[in-house]
Amino acid sequence: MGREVKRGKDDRGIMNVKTVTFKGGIHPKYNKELTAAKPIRPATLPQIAVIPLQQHVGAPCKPLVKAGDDVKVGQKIGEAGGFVSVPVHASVSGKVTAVEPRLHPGGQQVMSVVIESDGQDTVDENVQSKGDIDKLSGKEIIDIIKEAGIAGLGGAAFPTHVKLSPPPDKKVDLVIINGAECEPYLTCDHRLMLEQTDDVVYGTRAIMKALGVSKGIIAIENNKPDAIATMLEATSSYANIEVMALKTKYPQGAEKQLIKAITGKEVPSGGLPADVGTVVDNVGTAVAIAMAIKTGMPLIERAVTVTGRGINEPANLMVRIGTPFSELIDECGGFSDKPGKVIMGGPMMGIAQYSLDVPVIKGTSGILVLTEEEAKPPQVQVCIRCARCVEACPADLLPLYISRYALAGMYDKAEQYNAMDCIECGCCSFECPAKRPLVESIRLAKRTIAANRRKAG
Amino acid sequence: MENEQLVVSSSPHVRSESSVSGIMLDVVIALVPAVIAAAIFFGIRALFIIGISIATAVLTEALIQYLMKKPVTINDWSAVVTGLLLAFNLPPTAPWWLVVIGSAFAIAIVKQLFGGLGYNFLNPALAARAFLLASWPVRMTAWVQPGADAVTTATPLAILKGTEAAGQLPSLMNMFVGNIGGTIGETSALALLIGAAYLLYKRVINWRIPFIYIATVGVLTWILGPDGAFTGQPLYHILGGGLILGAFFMATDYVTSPVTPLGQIIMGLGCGIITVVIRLYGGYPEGVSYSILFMNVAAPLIERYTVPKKFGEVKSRA
Amino acid sequence: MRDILNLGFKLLLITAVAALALGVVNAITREPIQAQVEKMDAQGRIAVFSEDTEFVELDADKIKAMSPDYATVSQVFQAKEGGEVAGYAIKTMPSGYGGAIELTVGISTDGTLTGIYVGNNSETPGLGAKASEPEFKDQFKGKKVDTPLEVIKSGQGNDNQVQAISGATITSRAVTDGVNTATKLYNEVLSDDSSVQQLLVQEGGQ
Amino acid sequence: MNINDILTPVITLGGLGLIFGAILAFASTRFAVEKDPRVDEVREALPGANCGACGYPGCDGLAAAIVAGKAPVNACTVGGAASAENIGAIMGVEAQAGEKQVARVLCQGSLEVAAQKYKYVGIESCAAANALGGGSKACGYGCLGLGDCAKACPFDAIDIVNGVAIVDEEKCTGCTVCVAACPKGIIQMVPQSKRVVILCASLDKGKLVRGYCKVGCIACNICVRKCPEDAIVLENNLAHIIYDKCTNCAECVDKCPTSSIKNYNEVCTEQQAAAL
Amino acid sequence: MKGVVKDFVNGLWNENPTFRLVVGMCPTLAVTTNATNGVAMGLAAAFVLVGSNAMISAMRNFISPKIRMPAFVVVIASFVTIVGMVMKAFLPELDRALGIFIPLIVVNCIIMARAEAFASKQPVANSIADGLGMGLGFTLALVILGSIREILGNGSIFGINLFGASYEPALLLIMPPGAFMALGLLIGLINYLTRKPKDNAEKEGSH
Amino acid sequence: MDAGRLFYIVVSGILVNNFIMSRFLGICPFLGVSKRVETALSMGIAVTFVMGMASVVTYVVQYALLEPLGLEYLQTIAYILVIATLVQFVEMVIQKTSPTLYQALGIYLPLITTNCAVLGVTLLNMQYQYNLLESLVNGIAGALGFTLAIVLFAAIREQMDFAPIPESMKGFPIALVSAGLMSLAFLGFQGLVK
Ligand SMILES: Cc1cc2nc3c(=O)[nH]c(=O)nc-3n(C[C@H](O)[C@H](O)[C@H](O)COP(=O)(O)O)c2cc1C
Ligand SMILES: Cc1cc2nc3c(=O)[nH]c(=O)nc-3n(C[C@H](O)[C@H](O)[C@H](O)COP(=O)(O)O)c2cc1C
Ligand SMILES: Cc1cc2nc3c(=O)[nH]c(=O)nc-3n(C[C@H](O)[C@H](O)[C@H](O)COP(=O)(O)O)c2cc1C
Ligand SMILES: Cc1cc2nc3c(=O)[nH]c(=O)nc-3n(C[C@H](O)[C@H](O)[C@H](O)CO)c2cc1C
Ligand code: SF4
Ligand code: SF4
Ligand code: SF4
Ligand code: SF4
Ligand code: FES
Repeated sequence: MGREVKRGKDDRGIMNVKTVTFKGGIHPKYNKELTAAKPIRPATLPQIAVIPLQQHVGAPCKPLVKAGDDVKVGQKIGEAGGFVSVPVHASVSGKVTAVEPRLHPGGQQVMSVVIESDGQDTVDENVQSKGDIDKLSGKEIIDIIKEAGIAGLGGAAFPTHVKLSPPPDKKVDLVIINGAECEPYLTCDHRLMLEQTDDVVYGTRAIMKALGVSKGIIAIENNKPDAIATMLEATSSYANIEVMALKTKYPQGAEKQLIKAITGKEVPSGGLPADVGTVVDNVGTAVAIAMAIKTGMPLIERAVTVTGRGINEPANLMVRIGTPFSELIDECGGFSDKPGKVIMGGPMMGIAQYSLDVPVIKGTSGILVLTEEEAKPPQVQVCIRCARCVEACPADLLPLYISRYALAGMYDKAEQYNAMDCIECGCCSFECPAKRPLVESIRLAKRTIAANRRKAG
Repeated sequence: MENEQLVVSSSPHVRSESSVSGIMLDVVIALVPAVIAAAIFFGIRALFIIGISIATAVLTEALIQYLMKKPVTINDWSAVVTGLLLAFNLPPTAPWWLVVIGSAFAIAIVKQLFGGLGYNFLNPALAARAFLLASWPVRMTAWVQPGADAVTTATPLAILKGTEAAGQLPSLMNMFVGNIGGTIGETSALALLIGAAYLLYKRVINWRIPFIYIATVGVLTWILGPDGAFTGQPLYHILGGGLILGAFFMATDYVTSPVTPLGQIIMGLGCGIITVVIRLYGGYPEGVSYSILFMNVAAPLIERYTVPKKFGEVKSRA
Repeated sequence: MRDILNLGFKLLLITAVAALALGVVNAITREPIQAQVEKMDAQGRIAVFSEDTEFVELDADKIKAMSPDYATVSQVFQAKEGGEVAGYAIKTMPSGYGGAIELTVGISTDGTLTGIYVGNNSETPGLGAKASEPEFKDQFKGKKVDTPLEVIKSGQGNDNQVQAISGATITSRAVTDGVNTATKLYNEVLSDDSSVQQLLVQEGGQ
Repeated sequence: MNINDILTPVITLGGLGLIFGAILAFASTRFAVEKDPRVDEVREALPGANCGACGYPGCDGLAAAIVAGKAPVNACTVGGAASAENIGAIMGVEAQAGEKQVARVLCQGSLEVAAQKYKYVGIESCAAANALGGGSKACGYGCLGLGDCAKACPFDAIDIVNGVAIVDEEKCTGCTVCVAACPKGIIQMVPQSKRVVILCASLDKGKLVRGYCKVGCIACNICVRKCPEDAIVLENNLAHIIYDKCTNCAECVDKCPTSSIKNYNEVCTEQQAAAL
Repeated sequence: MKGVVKDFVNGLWNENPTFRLVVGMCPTLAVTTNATNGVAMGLAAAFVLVGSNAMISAMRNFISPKIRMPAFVVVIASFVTIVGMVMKAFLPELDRALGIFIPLIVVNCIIMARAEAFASKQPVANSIADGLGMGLGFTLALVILGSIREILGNGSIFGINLFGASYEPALLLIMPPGAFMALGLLIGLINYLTRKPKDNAEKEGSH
Repeated sequence: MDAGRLFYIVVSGILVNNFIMSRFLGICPFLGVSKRVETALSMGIAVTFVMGMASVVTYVVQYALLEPLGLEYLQTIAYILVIATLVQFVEMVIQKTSPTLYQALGIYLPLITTNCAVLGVTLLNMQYQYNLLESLVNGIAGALGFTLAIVLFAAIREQMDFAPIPESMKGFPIALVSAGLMSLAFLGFQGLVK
């Protein structure tokens, strides 16, 4: 039990890199070969960009523009609605045609700024380099990050500046840059590490400086030896930045599991990484920070892996926020067959879409298209108590119990069995030979419990 | 319009390839070496009993599900496993009606009455064995010498226990290969271990229950020897009787053993202790079935009190 | 307080009436129950001898004290027919499958078993409990007391062997052990008149 | 018969009885505990077998549970119907204040008339489906028909007919449990005497509604104009009935172009037909 | 008079203590290794039931609630003791077979339940009818169960061998597990055969 | 004191001759109060308390009162009176002095008075002619056997709540069959104690 620490005995530079991991987890088919070798290329500018005013965890933005206004690339069009909130910026230049509710990849209608591109891609004049990290103070870096609208690119889109401002009673002494990319299919982080290696290091240094931390670790799954090697080389001149190899296993990239693997510490249930003195940020976030400092360009584009057997030409694209999914699919040669499922994100945690009109947002790491065959619902059987879900659960829960209680509407029992500690990684559902809807029902329980708690005050 | 709709469901959107029938089939495959060994040592009669047992189990399952208007799930192979394992627990001399009654009891009363696969709290095959043993003890303890037809013999455990004064302990080699008296499937440790290795390799079962079970029996029988501490014959106890069969194939039955890791360890320990107590001090020469059954009964309670500490659980708030 | 007295009194009344009724019934049934108990007690002895036999009890405690071999002996009677000592009825309690088995062994003065009687036991019905059926117990009739008896499971037995009840070797062995204890007691103690004299309980002897 | 044979038992037992009676009587005053008098009354009405068959620790346990409202009045099988009735009388049926309210599901978008926007694959739970983009119904306000309300209703008063929930007025007790259970918030409590209802909850514009549902309110304002009592108002693209004013004249029912206004009697007959 | 008959039938079947109320389980399970024991136990209990019901009904106005329990206990225990003594005196074999379950009739839930629920509130005639019905209902159940167990577990009924020597009875039926299982399956079967229309069943299921 | 004998009494009471699984004493509460583990456990503890106490007081009644007076035939009535009074008295005291203890234990007490196990154990004590200590040990061991059985059973039943058991078997029938299967598992301890 506990964490396994192994000496990697790979060839070359990776030789002395420790391989670490956590308990539980699964080994799905990674399917990364579809795009792993595809360099990130810029996607065609969208004709119409739909920029939701809420792409992050926290309060929605207040719009700064109205229909008819002209906007330029990088211009702030939505002001942060509170401390836990980030602004949004125009990703194309052109005319605002509407500010209205539009379908968001999350499934709801969300107030969005619709911009008709003029094709010029004129950059806003405020977009100016902010100088060098060494000259900036931590406080300044945080302000830059905040103004650049950076929310975590690893998936949850939590405002990065909030993470970088831990309460004074929590002493943070380690920054982990999450390059695990454990979701099957996705390769955009992998490509970023290969192609924008220096930006990753630069971003890492910025984060460390912002937090006043002297140790940084870039953690990468060992199925990306090229990335490990590249990162090792790039960090060789920074003694305080280490590269660490992770065992290839899902959900290696999940924050708490990552911290456990690297530091051996468990983030307390219901707690934050800062409770164990750690902050975790995605490599994409690091790159975005680097760009914001170096060029002053706020977060208006991100790397997206468009992939799956349902896509003709899977690819990694640098995509402007607000680009509709349909355009990206066309850009990748369209559907190879009748599509069964279109997913934003990876197959383990991604959100299935029913409309292709939804835009890419800050949290869109991938667009995955499954064929009809792949999307066929599995036949659900009764639980045979095989305990595979228990073995797989990285949060050490008993998914079969929580699910059973959730399905019976016994949410108090589900709570007793720690439903709220589920990280919704989906390992349990994946492993279940009876194909039970485990996470699905646990999610239902979590939502209901949370709602009841709110009601109870 | 209808056809173009996309499928929307909650994540994850991919599932592993494992399936209930696949797992059960693996168990059947793992038991094939033991079936072959049974055929070699006990002849065609053993195959005949295995056949009847499986057929009855499957037919009973189908019939009951049909009568209760439930979907018939005999293609999940679980009834086959039950039938096979029950046959393994019968003496080669068992008359056909005994096999039929036992197999029907296992499926109808122990399994389906409680809701079918996944809901029974006792191991069906073992419960049926206990039922048969209690009902027809003479039939159930009529052992024969492998090869030689109808020469009655004693099991090594009965000899160890001293209920069979006249017996001569067979060589360990014979016990390992399976050239001894006993139930159809329990005698050949070799064949069973091949199957067990397959199950472990396929990750159908894990090490906890079987290894701890066998280790407990080994250690305890060694310590509690007949002539004072550490004079026991652990190897005879491990190879004799149904320990290997029980530990790898029956104590590990998913449905009736705890799902929690600590619970599985307790299950192994409990089975081991009870087996030794029954073997050394109880009324029966063999204790594997009863120990597993008793731990089956205890499994729900064990599970209740061994819920793993959740990730990041705060240590006691002192 | 009045309440307490009142309630106590009412209960007193009810219990008193009940006790009265019970006392009466007891007075009526006491004799028959006594007779039944005695009959039950004598059943074994009578079975291995006969209705008309007269039994004189020997001191079993003294016998137990003689040797640990006699630990299971619970009662010993001298059987007299027509005033003559005809033999001994020995009650032993060997441990069977389900606990002690009440066993009465009759030995005649000529050194043969007059029979055995299997009384109260907790053996499994249909198995060990078959020990009380003639098929098993009649095997003992007429066996010589000079050699201990053995249990065999199959095959032709010789004179000092009895066939086990199938599937109940433990019970069979227990019964046979009980018989052997009795024969041993007979051979070593009871066949000698002088030692018997010492064992006679007060009223009978002296 | 010896006189002592009779006297000893009488004196002994009588003595025991006297002593124990006294002890208990003493203890019952000395250790008296205040409790809800109804507990004792209910306890009286129970058979006192203390058999535990009800699942509570004895009759006292059940009595306490019944008074606390945790067990039904008929929980005791031994006592049977008679004791259940008595207990019911003790507990008293809660006085009905005003007229009976019943639950109504404001949607009639069955599978034939309402469009779907995707194929839902998942557990049978409206709440779960609702979390996936509001459920598979194209209308964001429609009944998802996965029966969260039906499962929640303690009186089995809700059925799912053709993908829409329908309340059986006879069984409904007005407990409002279903209102809380519906993730769409489309169950409304209405006085039973009010027969005319607008069975739609969509706040979308009429054009949109027309696109996905044949029986949705398209906010055409006809009913508002036709109602002789001014009992209908249009708000947020949806017509509402002001029940205080409605006289069940059913004028609007005939006029509504999409039949989203219904006389509930009709719904009931349809439901019965469907159930057969 | 009709009421009396109704009370009798009620106990015999509608509210059969074993099959419907499922009380008084210990003797039911313990002594039914054969049909004869079932009859004996049933009748013994029936005697106590009728006697104590009659007695308690007669005294119902005399006993104040506070000492109700001890008073009932004394009445019941007296009848039990009488039964015990009579059996010891005249039916020693049966007495031995039933063992401590004769004195344990005192604590048989049926008897106390009827005393409290019925006899302490109803006139003597009805109480006797009730006691008789319940008692015979109990006897009926014990005989049915005893017969099943004896036939299957011993191949005989009331001691008469049924199938000859070649029949090998299932000994488990006369052992403790057989008692539980036979009764459970029997009640299940009765439920199945006398099932009320679906509605009722569903309600039960939902709890 | 013969420790070996006491040990056998304990093993016999808990495993071999378990009150529920093989002696059939106290089946009604076993079936009735076994729907939840917590309640079952409380019941078990209460039974243990009462059976221990009853074993002692009936011993005193038997050898200090009934035997000297030649009133053995009043055994049943005297025992039940003593037990009933005792239990009721203890219940009242607990209820007054400790409401928490009462909730956990006290409410189970009245249920126990009319329970075969309690009267049964006292009758068995006399039948086996146990001395005072043996009676006490037998009472407590028997009660622990009861507790073990009922707690295991309750855990099984909690799981069974979710099982699609045939309609006519729900409730008592399936509980009885489960108890039967449990008792089948307990058969394994047969012969441990001679
Ligand atoms: C199951 C699971 C898997 C995750 N996998 C990854 C991953 O592979 N890479 C990653 O960067 N973040 C992953 N995350 C998100 C991280 O937990 C964490 O939120 C993120 O690294 C924080 O960085 P950010 O704020 O810059 O996005 C995962 C989260 C979960 C719950
Ligand atoms: C309500 C909330 C408050 C948070 N507060 C902090 C914080 O103060 N400091 C911090 O480092 N991270 C904070 N986080 C970020 C989480 O630690 C985590 O990185 C984020 O939820 C994304 O994780 P994931 O991608 O693994 O899901 C917060 C997250 C949430 C949802
Ligand atoms: C439920 C059951 C009850 C048994 N009862 C007895 C019994 O009463 N007497 C007995 O000698 N053996 C009994 N046995 C069998 C013993 O355990 C043991 O197997 C047997 O005595 C070995 O003897 P055998 O060599 O005659 O088969 C019983 C077995 C079982 C399963
Ligand atoms: C590893 C494993 C072991 C099993 N062992 C048994 C067994 O011992 N007896 C049995 O009846 N079924 C066994 N089964 C089959 C199946 O789980 C069993 O029929 C269920 O208990 C019925 O609900 C086993 C299945 C697996 C996967
Ligand atoms: S229970 Fe939650 S945390 Fe555990 S495996 Fe399932 S989804 Fe992951
Ligand atoms: S993996 Fe599936 S079948 Fe196995 S225990 Fe978990 S829920 Fe049950
Ligand atoms: S939950 Fe209550 S209000 Fe809703 S239908 Fe049922 S009884 Fe009526
Ligand atoms: S009314 Fe609400 S809860 Fe009921 S089925 Fe419709 S959506 Fe679900
Ligand atoms: S009959 Fe024994 S407890 Fe009810």
